[in-house]
Amino acid sequence: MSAQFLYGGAGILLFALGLWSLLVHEALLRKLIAINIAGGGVFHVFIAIAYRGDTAPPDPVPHALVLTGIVVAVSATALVLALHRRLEQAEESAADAEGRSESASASSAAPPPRTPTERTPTERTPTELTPADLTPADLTPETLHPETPHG
Amino acid sequence: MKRDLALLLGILLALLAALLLWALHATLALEPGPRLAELASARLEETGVSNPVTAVLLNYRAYDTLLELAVLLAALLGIWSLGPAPAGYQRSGPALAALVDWIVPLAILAGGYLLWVGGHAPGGAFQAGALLGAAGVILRLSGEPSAGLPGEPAQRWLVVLGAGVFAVVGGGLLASGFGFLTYPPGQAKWLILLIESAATVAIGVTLTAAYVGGRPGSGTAHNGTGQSRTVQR
Amino acid sequence: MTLIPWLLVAAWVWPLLLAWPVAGQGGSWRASSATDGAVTAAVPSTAPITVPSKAHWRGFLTILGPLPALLAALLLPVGTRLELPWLFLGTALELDPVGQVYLLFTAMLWLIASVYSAFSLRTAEHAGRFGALFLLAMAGNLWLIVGQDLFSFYAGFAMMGLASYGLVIHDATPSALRAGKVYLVMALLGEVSLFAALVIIAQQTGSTEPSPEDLAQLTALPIALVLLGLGVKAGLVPLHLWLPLAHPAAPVPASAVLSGTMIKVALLGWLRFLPVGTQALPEWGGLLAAGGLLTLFYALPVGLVQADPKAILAYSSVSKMGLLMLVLGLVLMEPALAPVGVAGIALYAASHALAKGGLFLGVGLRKQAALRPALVQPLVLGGLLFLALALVGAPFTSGAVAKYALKPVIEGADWPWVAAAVTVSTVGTTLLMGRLIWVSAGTRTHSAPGYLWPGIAWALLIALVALFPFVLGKATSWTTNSVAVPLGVVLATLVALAAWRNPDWLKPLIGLIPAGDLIVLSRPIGALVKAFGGWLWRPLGRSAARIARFAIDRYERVCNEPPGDVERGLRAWSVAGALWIGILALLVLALLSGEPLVDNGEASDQVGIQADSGRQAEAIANGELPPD
Amino acid sequence: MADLLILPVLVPLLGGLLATALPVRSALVGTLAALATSLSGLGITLLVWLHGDLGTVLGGWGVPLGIGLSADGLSAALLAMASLVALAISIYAGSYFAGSAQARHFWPLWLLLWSALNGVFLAADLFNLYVMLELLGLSAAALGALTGKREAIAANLRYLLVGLLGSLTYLLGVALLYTAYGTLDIGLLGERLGPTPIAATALALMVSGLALKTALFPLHFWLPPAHANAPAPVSAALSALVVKASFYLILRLWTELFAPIADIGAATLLGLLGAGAVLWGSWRALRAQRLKLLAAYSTVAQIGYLFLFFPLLASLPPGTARDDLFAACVLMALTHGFAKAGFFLAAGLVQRKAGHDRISELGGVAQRMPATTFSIALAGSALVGLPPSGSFIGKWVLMRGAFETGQWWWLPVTVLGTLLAAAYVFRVLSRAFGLEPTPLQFVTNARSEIPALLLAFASVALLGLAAGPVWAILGFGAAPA
Repeated sequence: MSAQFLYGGAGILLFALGLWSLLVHEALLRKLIAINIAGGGVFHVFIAIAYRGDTAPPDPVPHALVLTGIVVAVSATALVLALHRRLEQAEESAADAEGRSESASASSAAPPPRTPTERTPTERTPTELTPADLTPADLTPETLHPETPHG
Repeated sequence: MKRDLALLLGILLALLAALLLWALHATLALEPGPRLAELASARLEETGVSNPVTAVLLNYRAYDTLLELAVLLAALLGIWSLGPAPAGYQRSGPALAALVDWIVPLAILAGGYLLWVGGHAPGGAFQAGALLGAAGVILRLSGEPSAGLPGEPAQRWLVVLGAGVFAVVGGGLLASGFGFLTYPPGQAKWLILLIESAATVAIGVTLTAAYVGGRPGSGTAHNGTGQSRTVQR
Repeated sequence: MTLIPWLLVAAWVWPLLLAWPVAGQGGSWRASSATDGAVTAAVPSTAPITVPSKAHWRGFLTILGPLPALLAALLLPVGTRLELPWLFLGTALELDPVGQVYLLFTAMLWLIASVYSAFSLRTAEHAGRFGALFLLAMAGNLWLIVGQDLFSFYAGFAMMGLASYGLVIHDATPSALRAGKVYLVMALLGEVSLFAALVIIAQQTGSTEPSPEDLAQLTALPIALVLLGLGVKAGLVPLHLWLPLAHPAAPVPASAVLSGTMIKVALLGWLRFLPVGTQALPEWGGLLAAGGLLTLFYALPVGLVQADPKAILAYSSVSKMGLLMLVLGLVLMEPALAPVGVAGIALYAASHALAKGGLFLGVGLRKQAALRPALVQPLVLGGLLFLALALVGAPFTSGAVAKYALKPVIEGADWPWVAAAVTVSTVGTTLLMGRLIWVSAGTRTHSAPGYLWPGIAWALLIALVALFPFVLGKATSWTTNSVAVPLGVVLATLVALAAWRNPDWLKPLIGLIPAGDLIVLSRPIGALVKAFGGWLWRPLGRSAARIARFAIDRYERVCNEPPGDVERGLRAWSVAGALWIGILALLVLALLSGEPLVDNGEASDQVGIQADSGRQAEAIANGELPPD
Repeated sequence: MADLLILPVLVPLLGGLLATALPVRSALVGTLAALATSLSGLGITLLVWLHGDLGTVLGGWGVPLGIGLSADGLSAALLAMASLVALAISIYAGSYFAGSAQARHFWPLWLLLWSALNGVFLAADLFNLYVMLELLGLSAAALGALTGKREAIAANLRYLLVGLLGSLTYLLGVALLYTAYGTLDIGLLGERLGPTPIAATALALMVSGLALKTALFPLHFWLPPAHANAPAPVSAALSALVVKASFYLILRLWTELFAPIADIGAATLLGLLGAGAVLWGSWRALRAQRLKLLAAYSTVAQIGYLFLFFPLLASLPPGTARDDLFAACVLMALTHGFAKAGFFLAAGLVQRKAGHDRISELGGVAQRMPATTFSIALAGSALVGLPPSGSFIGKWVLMRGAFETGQWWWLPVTVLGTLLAAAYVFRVLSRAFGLEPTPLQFVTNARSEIPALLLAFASVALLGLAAGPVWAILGFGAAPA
């Protein structure tokens, strides 16, 4: 009983700590780790309630739920990471474009030659961003410029 | 301002944690009544497997597991929609390459074992799939741009294999009058094994593809820094 | 025979159905300019934009719109009823006595206005849009007349009011857009108050089709809200602001129905949703009567100094609505007058609708009908003169009969001086109509093709108005107003003669009070107050000015500047998170402290967890085991 | 017969898998699967209509062990709405994504999302609901980021994290319930649940997690950027359907499962948040300079109206008056689904044509697309709550209920929200009254304009004129008098 509470209580503490870290820290990777810790805390609670005492076999249902939950968490983590990388690329290319236009306006010299390794993924696949997507709406002050989750 | 908010959050969360601890304590303090455990083990023999967790995952609550495969697939589809895969890593040196040559088959073998053992002991499709995924990750890390995965068409079929076989078996059972995912007695074991095998492959491929991190496609994996390293092993 | 009651449905569904093909007529617009071409080229379009050479036949479908309603008004016996329990939450359509009169004159006027609009606007820009909105407004107007329940009334009212917004701003000129803005704001305020009023009526009477007896139990709030909500539509001073702006701004056929039928709807609503004839409401009745008197006498002088004939007509409508509100107020004060009063109001509304609609159409004809043959324009002017006489209630006209019907109420009222006041107002109205004829006579005509059929339809309307007294009125009623109107005519003639001899004599008065009086007037008054305030209390004035400048500044910023991203702070994780956890904490506290209010049978008996686990064990042991 | 309950989940799932495997044919596969899914959803609605509540337990194990599926009137009503709206979105998407590389990404994710949506409406198991919500959230975020624009990705990244946080909190509530009552089945739990502190804590956790996902003010911060920056069909699905899934769950938990403990104080808190949503969302919509942003804020406001019903429901004893309120709440949710989907689809067409969606510069474009402008007008009047739309009846019953229960303070909120809504809708519509040329045809592109038009029309005419069936399918005898 007390071991069960210890384990489950630790889960709840992990949940709260994960929440705190998620809400306070700015960097996305920290947030991602934090939310995984919070999820781990919830899974802890499930594991704890499966415990049936020393003699009885544990309840398999919460175990199975936790397995399912882990797969869901893995999937979500993968998607968050991919979105994050894509966001960084988009920002890099935006910064690149800015830099290029600045250098072009500063001098009429041709832009510095770019090696293939410098090419950004956006440039590699022009089909990804169709002209219809790059509407002038993006350039209005009204366009939401939401804070990126890490800054 | 920010510090104040963080402090406020800390206090609020501490209160929340205290409340939750109290609730958990109050719940655990009760007499443990009969739960699903007894029922689950009482009917374990009918499920076709002897590992209770596998019984829950693939028989009692197979519907959840099917959807969980769909969640995995959705994440991969989301990753694919964001663009092609980035270039791979530098080709590993000879020592690491030798190690990889040795580890990857072992991981695949261990995956197969875990899949089989899942019927009666801890193990099963997810553990096995995770090992396959790990093998893929190791391949990718060692400089193999495609992480050992086949081309896009085959990869697409492989990632839908798990949920596909699961859903087709369920739908077939529904069509033949048993009800969705209601295995006929006697055939449960083999159907579960079929589903688990398909799921293992699909999970392994999906995890690897998610690690590769972008849409597979002709040439996309070989651009950038990977251009000079297209030599196949 | 059982099909006949469905005419009540067809009356308003048919125009709705017609709106679709009419909207698709596309209208006709002039050959595309260079800029249009550039736009089309820049935006690849699959839609072929072609210029139709002549009016599309679909435009004429508008004329068919009011026919079922007219048939219903003419053929159906009073009391025909049709229950539609599936519509909304149960509605009923019925032709009651007042409704029949309303349906008749409404359908007639819409029919004639439809003919006018179909022919005169067929080659205009966006005829399809105008036609569709015209039909929508028509459907709404007819629906609220045949619908007996609160839902139908409100639905028709809202449909009519909002479709009219499109009619008002149809020309898209700056003045039309401004009129539309004023109209929309006031109409929405009216509609929302009416909505609230109807909800409260439904709640207090427990019925969506309340009888006058049900309505006797209403409290002050719904009565006030009904008066307010419909007062906007009726043009009750000072809620009339939109009316003299919107009616002249709309195209001629739309003005005719706006002024002829749509504002009358307010009276119908009051007759249905106020306890008319069952309960004496001295305070509310007195208030309405006083408001009516104010409206009656306020609009006359303001109308007299207008230069635009349509504005003159709009103010005349305001004044006449004031008369009807006065009568309704008197009826509310003295329920015994209700039977005769209600009939009188309906008759007067009918007479005024036809005459006023005819006057608006006539003003339009005066402006646009062809000069050839030479007889046409004098005939139009003659028609206008006749309609003006009918409107003021000259003997042997429809107006005289209608006025006679109101007489018992006016003379039977507690206030003896009301009769005298009404007589004075008749003289004033005569002067106003004299002014209209004067202005119309001087109108320069710009002839346009296509006014033959509208002219014929208009002639038919005049014939109807001419026949009105002899069909509906007794001989004794024909000579009503035999003093007041001639007096007014004499006065008007004198003024006209003087103005003719010395044209500069009255000039300063014209345009003194612009249409949309109060809105426009408030500006100089504000300036005046500011000047005096500054002189009297300079420091106070200065700070007031500063506050005013600040307020205007803020207002401008709210209206014209794109908003800043005020939610940026909220999107910060720590802020959002603190709010979220705060809500979670409040929720827990509320749930833990609260007593369950809903007693949900056995679920809420205060079993503890102990007992519950026991029951759970029992459940698993007995019933809940899976079937084998 | 009850076995068929799985079909609305299974059909789109299979369709999604097939569309993944056959990327070149994804549009064809997707359209066919959409048609089949819609039919299966409507079929279930019909079965519920004819035979009453349906329920089955998958796997043949019975309730505590297996996962239950059930369809009552509430599920069926939302299922039918989702089937129709999602079908229209699918047809529209076929034309919207035609010839675009995005099509092959859209279809599989869209079908998975639809599967999860139907799954939420049919689930009778708390943990299964968690999995469904995650599938919904993941596929929705992936779809929302489909344009690849920076704003879209940033917004959907936030949406994904918020969604995860919400689901985790919900899951913790489930864990507490399983600890205390030993079952995950909603029906069985309903029998065992009493007014205990644990149940109260679990309810608070679950509702606050779901409120985050359904964007209840002030937790709506993620919604406007996410919904405004997605491709038009996705915006429509997110605003019309996805937020409804978590709202549906809140409604179900609050009024059914936790009815013994959901007391008036907590319900008033939800009502206050709803009132804040109505006022703030409408105000922000009025100030928005972009059409899609306006629509997104309008969603925030409309979600708020749904929560205004909670304190009224909590203060009425079971009976006709309470049934009317419940049905009106559902009716408003359904109407908003149709109207907002129609609005977003039409807004997407305007954006395509104009190359932007700045409201102040839309005049000419609105003139050139009469059917689309008409859709916006119809959907807009449903959002305002003009008769004969479904939200008119919803607001009618809401205001009457506020009077009946003496909670008159919800009245000014509703009235003010309605006025603000009229202001923002007419602000858009008045742009369409220019003197620019109009094309000869009313409909210029049938495949994309007709779905929007039909959705908008349904929100105004279908649900308003014949609201009776909503009462009937919810099992309430007569409509309110």
